[in-house]
This record gives sequence, structure tokens and C-alpha cells, in this order.
Amino acid sequence: MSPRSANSTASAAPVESRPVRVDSNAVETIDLGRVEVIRVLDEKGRVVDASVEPDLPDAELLRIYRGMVRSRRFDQRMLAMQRQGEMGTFAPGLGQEATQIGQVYPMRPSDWYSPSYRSIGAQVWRGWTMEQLLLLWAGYFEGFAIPEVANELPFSIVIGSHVPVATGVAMGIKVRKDDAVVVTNFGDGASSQGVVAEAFNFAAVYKAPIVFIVESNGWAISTPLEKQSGNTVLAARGVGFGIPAVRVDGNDVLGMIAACSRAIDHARGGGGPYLVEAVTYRMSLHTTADDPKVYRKDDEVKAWEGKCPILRFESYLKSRELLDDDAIAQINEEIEAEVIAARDRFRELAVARPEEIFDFVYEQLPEELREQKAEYLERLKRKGVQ
Amino acid sequence: MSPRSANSTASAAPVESRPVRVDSNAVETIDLGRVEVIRVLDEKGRVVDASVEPDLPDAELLRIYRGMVRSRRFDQRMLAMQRQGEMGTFAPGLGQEATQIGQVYPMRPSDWYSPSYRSIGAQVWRGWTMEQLLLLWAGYFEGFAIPEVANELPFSIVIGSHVPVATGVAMGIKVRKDDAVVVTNFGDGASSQGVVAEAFNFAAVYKAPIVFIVESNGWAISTPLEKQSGNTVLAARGVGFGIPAVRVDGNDVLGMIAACSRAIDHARGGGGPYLVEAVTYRMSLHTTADDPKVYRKDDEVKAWEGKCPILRFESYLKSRELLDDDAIAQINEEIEAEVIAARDRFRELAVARPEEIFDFVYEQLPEELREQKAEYLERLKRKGVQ
Amino acid sequence: MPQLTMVEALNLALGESMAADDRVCIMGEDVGVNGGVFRVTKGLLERFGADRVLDTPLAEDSIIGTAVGMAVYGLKPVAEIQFSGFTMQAFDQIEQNMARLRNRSRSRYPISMVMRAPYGGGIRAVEHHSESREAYWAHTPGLKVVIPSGPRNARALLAASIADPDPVVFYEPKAVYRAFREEVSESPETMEIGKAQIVRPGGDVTLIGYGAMMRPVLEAADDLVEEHGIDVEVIDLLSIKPMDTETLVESVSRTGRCVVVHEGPRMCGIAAEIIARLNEHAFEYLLAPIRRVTGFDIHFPYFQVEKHYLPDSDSIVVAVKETMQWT
Amino acid sequence: MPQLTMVEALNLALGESMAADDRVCIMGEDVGVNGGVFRVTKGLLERFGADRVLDTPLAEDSIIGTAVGMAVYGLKPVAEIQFSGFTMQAFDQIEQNMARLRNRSRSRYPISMVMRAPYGGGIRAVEHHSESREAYWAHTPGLKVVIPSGPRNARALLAASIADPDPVVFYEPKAVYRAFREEVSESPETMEIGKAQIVRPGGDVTLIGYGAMMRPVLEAADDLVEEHGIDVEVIDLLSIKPMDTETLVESVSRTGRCVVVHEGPRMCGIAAEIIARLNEHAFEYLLAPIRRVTGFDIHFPYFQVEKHYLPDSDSIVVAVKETMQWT
Ligand SMILES: Cc1ncc(C[n+]2csc(CCOP(=O)(O)OP(=O)(O)O)c2C)c(N)n1
Ligand SMILES: Cc1ncc(C[n+]2csc(CCOP(=O)(O)OP(=O)(O)O)c2C)c(N)n1
Ligand SMILES: [Mg+2]
Ligand SMILES: [Mg+2]
Repeated sequence: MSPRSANSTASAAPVESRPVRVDSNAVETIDLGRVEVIRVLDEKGRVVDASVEPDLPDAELLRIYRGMVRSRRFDQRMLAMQRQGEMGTFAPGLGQEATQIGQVYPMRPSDWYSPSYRSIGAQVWRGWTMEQLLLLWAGYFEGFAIPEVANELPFSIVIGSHVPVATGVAMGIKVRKDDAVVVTNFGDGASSQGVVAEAFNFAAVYKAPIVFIVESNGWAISTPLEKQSGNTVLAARGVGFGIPAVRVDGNDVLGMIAACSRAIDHARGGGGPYLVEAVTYRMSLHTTADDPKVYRKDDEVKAWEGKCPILRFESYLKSRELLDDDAIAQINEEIEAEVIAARDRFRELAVARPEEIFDFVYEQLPEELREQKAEYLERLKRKGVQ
Repeated sequence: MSPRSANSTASAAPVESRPVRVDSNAVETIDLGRVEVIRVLDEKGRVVDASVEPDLPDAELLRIYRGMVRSRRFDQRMLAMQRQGEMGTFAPGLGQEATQIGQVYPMRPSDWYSPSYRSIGAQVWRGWTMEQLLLLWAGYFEGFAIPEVANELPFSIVIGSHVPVATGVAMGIKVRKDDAVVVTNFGDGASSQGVVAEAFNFAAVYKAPIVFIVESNGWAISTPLEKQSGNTVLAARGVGFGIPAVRVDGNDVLGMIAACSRAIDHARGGGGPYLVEAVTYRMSLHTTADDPKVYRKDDEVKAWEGKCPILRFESYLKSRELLDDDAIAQINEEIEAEVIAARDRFRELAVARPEEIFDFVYEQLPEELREQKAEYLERLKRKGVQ
Repeated sequence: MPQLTMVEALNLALGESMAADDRVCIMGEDVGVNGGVFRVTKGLLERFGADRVLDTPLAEDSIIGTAVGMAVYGLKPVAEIQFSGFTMQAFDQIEQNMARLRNRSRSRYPISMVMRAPYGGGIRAVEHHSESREAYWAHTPGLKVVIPSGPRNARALLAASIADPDPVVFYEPKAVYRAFREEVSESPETMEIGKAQIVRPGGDVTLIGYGAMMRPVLEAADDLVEEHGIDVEVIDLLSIKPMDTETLVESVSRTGRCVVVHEGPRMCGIAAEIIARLNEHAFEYLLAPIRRVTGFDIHFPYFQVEKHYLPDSDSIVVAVKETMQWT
Repeated sequence: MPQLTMVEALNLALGESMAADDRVCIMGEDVGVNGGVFRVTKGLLERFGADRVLDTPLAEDSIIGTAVGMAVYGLKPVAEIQFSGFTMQAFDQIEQNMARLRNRSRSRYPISMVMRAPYGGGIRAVEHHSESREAYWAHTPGLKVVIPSGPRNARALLAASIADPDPVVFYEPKAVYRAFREEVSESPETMEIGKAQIVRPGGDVTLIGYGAMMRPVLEAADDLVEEHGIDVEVIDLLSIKPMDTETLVESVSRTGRCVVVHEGPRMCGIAAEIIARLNEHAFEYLLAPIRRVTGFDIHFPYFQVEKHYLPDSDSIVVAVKETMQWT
């Protein structure tokens, strides 16, 4: 009985119906199809499914490897800087390097990328300088200046809110018969946002050239995937909207490249949207403000350590004799030097510009804001800030 | 090229990647399952799938028939009254009588019903008096008084907005270990609203006892289902959220009863939510403010006339010798008399109470609203209204 | 010069803007084949094709979200929300992307788009179909908010809104849609956003309104002038945000008295803002408290009684007379 | 009496309300196992179990929508939105169901529920995490809006909000969450919703604030009294809607001068409403225009410069001094 205790027993109640039992199955059924699961490398870096192995030249494989290492090194540096008070709250990408680099690798520079906040490595691949990303995450508005070299949307911090915008870009591409595609990513948590489902549907209805990448990393802050979704196979969302979907081992960069290449080709070829579910794991903190010990077991994290995307790819590259321990050490050193150089440039650039806060809100400041700006500049002057 | 013409050819652009071709299929796949399609009666009222035929006593079958006829007669009367200026804009249910009665028939009075605006016949079945529904659709606030005899939510006019509320009732039932279920309906258009997808997911995650009925009637005002959804099998939405789903011929009341009974039993038995896609057709206007001739072909409507849910059920009942033309005429006459009596009572009750508009907003009127109410009552007095 | 209803005038502005700039496109529920539930977009699909007139699925949040994306791509979408009550469904995309993406991208992506929606009461509509919540958008940084009051300014302001480099919320008083006709010039006409109009000059008291309220406002003014010998100055706000403080202040500095009229709820409504600005900039000239004749802070009532809820000329007359008598 | 932070005081109120009434339940993102990202709900899952503390999927619109459903069913949900910026995601459910369902059901279903959310700037947060948009809810009929300023009133007002038969938006100034401790009584304490508090009586000028702004407001008051000999009366609004017009009017009728402070955007903000009410009810006592020291009508700036955007005691002091000098 409801605590509200509705008067369901009053006299004029609708008549209780005779119970109906339906035990048998109907004759006709509709097949919902199957979702392919793509994986090229196993956890030891051995090729398990050569049928989907991308055929890439050595130099490209090494470029990819460097992208992943850069992602990790930069991440670690940011974390150290954050712990020393030099950086604001940010979301480490540790463990998701294959997911990140694998999704941007098959993109053309002229394609559009619309990432969430945990995509720092992918943003660097796409042309963001590291010093600028440091500015951004250290709270300097200049960090939001999007690199001119590529079509990037600002990363999104409001879960799922960028997905319809990315879809709209794809709709623009479609109606203008452009040959670009849009790639957007979001988390397993984001998959619960209604607007993401809406965007799936819009993309499908207009056959917009967009690839949705759901980075299913096990957690949304403290919420495990099992409590996030009634079906933990997030690729299964596709069929309801008529979107082909594939599931991929997100810690296998070659699998990611295979899956995302297929998805991007499909979209570019006029086939409409594609959904890629990348199964990976958030190895580190949700953000630097988070303490995962409160809600998840060390064992689980340990188990995923063995699936490290970088070690796995290293083994593969070693087995192909493209890498040895010396080369690995050297690459890491070079990249560390890049990262340090970026940090130093950031330190030079990190000057707050409080006087600018009115300047990008409208194309031209309306009169009423000119007054407010004057009031504000007075305040800055009093404080001796300007 | 985007009209914005991004500088994607500038020098520091990310390197163009080597195209990757993925022609083969992965070895592993995940089966998404199948959706059953339920239909008991064909268009002539002949039993086509006895395996799912509900086993109902004669009196119940006739009660169902009467419910459908009442639904139609009441609808027609409202339309006539609307055309004479006695009624506001409303949404006729013509052609969806089987969908309506079939979904409420298997409910217990103590179950909760949360309908959309096109569910007038079902509301009558659930205990709303016709005069009250007339009051409601004629713009009298008294019409919103929910009958005490049953757990009803107010019908929803904001597409999809009631679905999370209905889900919340089911979550309440679940946490209080009540044995009620919630039945909610919405249209094919509503299936595009993000909040509906969110509610699916909430229901699935909490295994809340709720049955979602999507009345896929071909149109959302002027938008045909094919332009509404990337997949016109709306039952296919279920699998993505882990919700079992069934598709049913919504013009076959026995099919509806079979499908909804199964869904309700599933929910009541602790199995969690269930999705029923009822395939039907909006025979009449979207609302009385609409002119469907602008956007749809007469042929299409003609074709559906042959699938009339009432005629079909009549044939079935005749074949079971529960009905003949005389009985049909008599039932129609009786029901028409009920409808007319309701109309007459409505005419007596239809007195506007402008002085009440402040009285149901809060439990107690806050001071600031007492002032506003006084101001308003002054106005009424000046107008001689009170 | 043709005599047009507001619906026809809006349709004209849309057609002209689309013809002049091929980046302009239209999207929304039932805007294409059906020509819009109020027929504002009638004939545009036939004229401009399905790539420029997009019938969308039923999801307001994504109508705005994808329109923002199209603006990012460089198009100029005019998105229709069928009734302003359903802009609530799109609140997050409006506030987080439409109003912010220029700033969030440090001006890389100006969001030159319009969200059109019919608003307000008076047409005997069901629940959620009569709201007047322009104050939400006035309170939202990054937006402009425009509300025409007649066919002619509707046409000119819609053209201006589409041309504007910033996102504009364009609220159409649906009670005025077909209420009267007005001469509308044959050649494209535009109007500056951000300017109020003195539609009747006067010296005794300033009466400020906008949108559908201009009809009872003007009715009241006639009555006050003719029956009560009060020389009312009437201002049509037209642009809610930015608001033309200068014109308001100049007028009230002359008259010393003021009444503000709107349909929307009173608390933190547009009238509150006007009063705050007049208090700041015309304090020394005020001879009486500024009165609000507005919607009450309750839900828009069900339609049999809506006429009593909506400010009418009688209530405005009473408020102006009381303001005149205040000492 | 224990010395508690606001976070601890809120946690105490939640625990007490849940213990006292088994219809009270808690829901939101990360409120259970994690105890809330700010730890406001810490320990409640362990104490009351998973049927009363619901970790939800990541979807604010449905958090509010399902909470409304639970209230319909007769429970008393306290739903947490992780940051007030994300209440935009739930705008439709708040406006269309939470605020309306009592009226829509003609009081059959009172919606006795609370939406809690941390709001405001000052903690170096990223985009969308520092908003102060309580005016949206003040403008929304059917809601109540409560904003505490310290641990003690936070505890009492949260208890009152949960007990209230109507839907309450409870905004928590997160800059105050751990900023200081206060004595909080050991036995449950409550406070009437709808009452402002004169926290410092004075005769020269009325300074009105609420939430996190009470700290710079009180700092400014000290400074004004001590350094400038201005006898400031300070009012803590506490309840935004309903608003305690009586206390405000009584105070300003005595002082004749007033400054209002809030973080949120200025246009159609809470200060505009306060000015409108004082204009209506204390006009004859006003000696100077009422000043607004508020957030500007721009997006909350990125965090390196937020301290300049937020009203500080210096700006308040300047505004009060100017108000005192106005002739
Ligand atoms: C709309 C919205 N709600 C809540 C938050 C707070 N929040 C930030 S990240 C996060 C979890 C996101 O999880 P997921 O989508 O899986 O991405 P992940 O962090 O795992 O990469 C939450 C709840 C937010 N930023 N936006
Ligand atoms: C949120 C919202 N958007 C738009 C509308 C206007 N509208 C009313 S009914 C309708 C179409 C609904 O179609 P569907 O869900 O298929 O239900 P049907 O009318 O076919 O029963 C629309 C767009 C609305 N009422 N609510
Ligand atoms: Mg995640
Ligand atoms: Mg439909």
C-alpha cells in the first residue's frame, strides 16, 4: 500500500479484471541482430583476430605508440602539478590511452572532434598544445582558445551536453554535402543522459555523419556500470535507434583503430551514424577531487593493471621488432622533455586577465554591459589589479 | 567545407593518418535477441495465434467490448461538442480503442495509471466519470480532480514528461515492497524525448514495476514514424536498457490484453519494467486544431479503416455467438444514453470558478500570494465576476 | 503595401532571410510539410527544400542542441519550439551551449541562431501552452530576447534577429498571431535590436509593456486619455535583453510616474528589472512608486478563467489612476 | 554543543529527518556509497539502507522526475543535484511536475520533496560549477526556495524544508561548506521558512544578502561600522521564496537606504525583486536609490579570475558609502 494510501477500495472503483495468463510464445518474432566484438590484441599483445587487424606501416605504428606515451606522461605531469597546487581539478586519462588515440587516429584533420573532459591525450593528438591545455585546466580562460589547425569543439564538462551539438555539426555537414565526419566521445555515465539518446535518434533520422564513442570505463565517479545501466553492453543502445554498433576492447589500440576506422568510413560514405562502445577502465581517480578507495576495491584495479594498453601495445611492437627496451626508454625521455618544455611555457603564459571577462560573451558588448564592465573595471582598479 | 571554413590546412595541423580498411568481421559477436510480435485476431477477427489468446469468460469479453464502444461514442460526442464550441482543443482517440482498453483491462484498481492526453477511453475505464473529463477538456479546472477510486496520475500534455514521474511511483512501490504496478503510455513521438529513455534506464536499474506502453500510431502531428525514429520497431529500444519488450497489434484488443497481462505479471512478479509497443493508427485528427489533409494521404487512412479494432472484435464476438446485430445496436444505444447523460451533467457542472486559481498552488498560501490574491479578487469584483 | 497578420509577416521575414542568405535554415517539429502548427513556416519547405527546412523528431532539447551545432558549423538556424512552455525541455542546451558557446570557444564559434516560440495566454489553450517566461532568458547571460507586438515590427525584428551574430530568443505573442492586420512594406525591413519605442508620447505617466500586452496597454491608454484626461506615454519594449534603459529613464524622468505590464509571473520578472533600473537611474524624478500589473506568482490558470488572470485594460487603468493619485 | 561545518550540519539534519520519518529518502548521483561528492550524505546509506538512500544513474531530469513520482506515491524524497549548474538538465521536470503537480492534481498529490544543490562560486571550479541561478526558481510558481548561510541555519532550514508539504529548492553555498564551524544544538532544531533574519541591527542603512554572500556582507558591515561610523543593519534573507517582505520593508522604512548583494546575474535577479517590493511598500521612506552589488550579466568567469567577479566586501563598502552620500 502506498504511504499515501489511495482509496482504492472505495465503492465506485473500476471492476477488478479477471487475471489473464500468457505462457506461450507468439509465432512471429523480430530479430534484433548481433553486435560484433572487435579485438586485435590480447592482454599480452598477441594478435587474436587477424581478420580485423589494421594494416599499418611501421612508422604509423610508432607514431601511435608515441601518442599513447605522450598521453600518459602528460597526464602524470598534470597530476603532479595539481598536487603541488599548480593546476585545478582535472580528470586523469590513465589507462584509457588506447581508447583516446585509437579514436582520433583515423580522423582527418578536417573532421570535427567533440570530446568530453577526459580526452586530454586525444586533444593533444588533434593539435592542442600541451601548454594550452595546462592553461585551461589551471583555470586560465585563454586555455579555451581552440587551435586554428583543426575543427575542435571545446571539451564538455556537462555530461552528455556536447553530444547534440556534435550531432548538429554532422547535420550541417550533411545538408551542405561536405565530406567531413564528426567524432564525439562520452562516458558510460553519460549514456544515461536523455539528450544523448535524443542525439542518437537525430543522427539516425538525418543519417548524419557522426561516430559516437562511448568510453565505457566501468565507473561514473562512484557508480559502477551495473548500477548505471540496465544493460551493460552499451553498444546494444544502437539497434533501438537504427544505428549500427560495435563493441571493442578499448585497451587494444589496434582494435580501437579498426573499429573507429570502420565507423568513420561508414559515416563518411553516407551510411549515417555509428556507435562504438569502447570497453576500458578508469585506472586513476575520477578527478583530482575524488578518492576512489571509498567506493571500489583495489583488486578490481589490480586486475586491470594487467590489461595496460601501453604495455600491451609495447609487447606487440616488440614482437614485430619495432621497439626494444632502449627505444622505449628513449621515447619516454624525449616525450618527458616535451612535457617539461610545455610546462615551462605554461608557467610563462599563466597570467590571469581579469579585465577580459566581458569580452567574449557577445560579438559587441551591449550598452547595459558596458556599464557593468565599467563598474567592474573600477573594482579592479580599486584592488590595484589592473 | 564548412561555411565557417575552418583553417584545417594550416601548417601545424595534425598529420593525416593512413587510411585503415576493415572489411572482415570479428570472430566474437553478442546476440541482441528477438522481439515477439503478438497478435490474436487478424483483421477479420479470426484467431491467428491461439497460443497467446487470453482465456476470458464471456461476460468479461462483453465488458471489454462495451469499454471500446464507450470510448468511441464518447470521443465522437466530444468532437461534436468541440465543433459546436462547447469543448476546448482535445485529441481524439478514434481507432485506438483496442490499445486503450487493452492496456487498462489487466490492471488492478490499486495499480497506478499514468496516461498521456489521448487516453480518454482508458481513463473512463479506470474510473473517471465522463462529465468530469468533459469539464477537463472544456477548460474547467475542476476536471483535474482525480477520482478517489483509483490511483491515477493527471494525464500529461507535455510529451513524455509524465514517464519519469510514473517511473518514480514504481520506484516507490519497489522500495516499499508494495505489490502494485504502474502502467504508463505515450506516443511514438514521445519516444524521441530524452527523458523517456532516461526513465527506461531508471526503471531497469531499480527493477521498478512499471509497464511502458508506446502507442505507435504512425504519426506525431505531421511527422510520420519513419521520420521520427531511426528504427520504426520501437520495441527495439528495450534491449539497450535491458528491458524485455514485445510488439503487439494495437488494433487487436485480445492481443493487447495478452501482451499487457504478460507485461504486468512480469512487473508485479519482481521482474522489473516491460515495454509494450502497440502498433496502431491515429484515424482522426491529431487534435481538433489540426488538419491532417495537409500532410497525409487519404489512401493511408482508408487502408487502416479496414483494420478497425471495434469491427474486428465484433466479428470475433459474433463468431463466438456472444453478439449479433441487435445486441450491437442495443449496446450502442445504451452507451449513447450514458454519454448524453454525462453531457447533460457536464452542462450543469460547467461553472467557472475564477476565484479558485490561487488555492491549489501551495498547501498554505504564502503571505506574498495572499496580497496578490486580494489584488486579483479586487479585479474580479470590479468586473462583477464574483 | 500588403496588409498582413503577424503570422504572415513572420512567414515573410523567414522567406526573405532565407532567400538573402543561404546559411539560414529552419528546423523544428512540424515546420516543414505541415508549415508549423500556427502556419508560420508555411510554404518554406516547398520553396527552399528539405536541406533548409528540417522537420525534426519530437525533442526540444536536441532541436536546440543540434541547431547550436549547425551554428558552430557556420549555418544560421532558426529553430522553432512549438510552444514556449516546451523551451523548458531545452533549458540545458539553451543555457549551456546556445548562450555560452561563443564564450566557451573564446569567440571561435559565434552562435548566430534564433529560437522562435509562440508564448503567452489568451487562446484557450491547455496546460503548459500559455506560459510567458521570458524572464528566464533575460536572466541568462549570453542571450538576446526579442518580443514583437504587431505584424510590422514582428517582420522587422525577426529579420534583425536572424542577421544578428548572437543567439536570440524570439518570443511571438500568439494571441496576436491573427488578431489584426497591419501594413508591412514590400521591401525587406529591419529594426535595431535593443531599442524600445515610444508608441504614444505623453507627459503624465509612463506605461511600459511588450508583446501581447500592448493591446490592453494601448486600450488603457486611450481610455485614460479620453475618459480621465491623463496624458499617458506608452512604451513598447520590443527588446527585453538588451533593454533600452535610456529610453525608459528618459521617459520616466519626464513623467515621474510609471506602470509596467507583463503576463509572466511577477517575482523576478521583467517589471522587477525595469523598476530596479528606474530606481537606479531616475530615482530623483520618481513621484510615486512604480506599479506592476503582471501575471501572478501562480501557474497559468486553466483556460475558462485565463481572461481574469491576464492583465486587462481595466486593471491597467486602475493602476495608472492610483499612480497618478499617489502623494 | 558540537561545533560543526555546514556539511556536517546538513548531514545531521538529513540523518535526523530520516530517523524521525521513514518516508524521507535520499537520492542522487554518488549520494550512497560515496556519501556525496561533498560528503553531505556520508554514512546515511550504512544507517538507512539502499531502499532509503538511492544512488541514481547520471540523469538529473529523471532524478527530479522520479523523485516527484516518489512524492506522488507518498514518500518524501530529498534529491541531490551534484552542482546547481546541472539543475538546468532537470528544468522541465522541476517546472512541469515538481512545481506543478499539486496544482495539476488539484491537491490530490502534494509534492513534499526537496531538491538540494550546492551553488555559487569561490571554490576554483571548472565551467558550469559555480552558477547562482536561484532567480530561475524564484520566478517559478509553485516552488519554495531556501538558502542558508551557516551551519546552524543550514541544519534548521533543511529540517524545515524536508518537513514542508511543498516542493523546496534548497541551495547550499558550497563556498561555506567547510569555511567555518558553528555551534549546533544537540537536539533537532528547525526554523520557519519564509522569514528573514536581522543579523545585525542598525539605523543608517539596510544591507541585504544571503548564502555565501553573507560573509563579505558581514565583513563589509564590520568595516563600515568600525572604519566609517556607519550603523549598518544587516539582513540575511534565508528564504528567497516566499520572501519576507515585511522584515525588509520594516527595516528600510527605518533606514531609508538599502544595498542588496547576491552572486547571481543582475538582470531579473533577486535584488531586482527586492527593489521592486521596497519601491512598492517603502517608497515614501527611501532617501537614496537602492544599490545592487551582484554578479554581472555575463557567464561566471573561469576560476583564475572568479574572485574579481564575485561581490567582495570592498565593493559592498563602496556601494554603501555611495548610498549614504546620495542626496
Ligand atoms: C550533467 C552533469 N551531471 C553531473 C556531473 C558531475 N559529474 C562529472 S563527471 C561525472 C561522472 C561521469 O561519468 P562517465 O560519463 O562514465 O565519464 P567518466 O568520468 O567515467 O569518463 C559526474 C556525475 C556533470 N559534470 N554533469
Ligand atoms: C514537450 C512537447 N513538445 C511538443 C508538444 C506539442 N505536441 C503535442 S502532441 C505532439 C505529437 C505527439 O505525438 P505522439 O507522441 O506520437 O502522440 P500522438 O499524438 O500520436 O498520440 C506534439 C509535437 C508537446 N505537447 N510537448
Ligand atoms: Mg565512466
Ligand atoms: Mg503518435
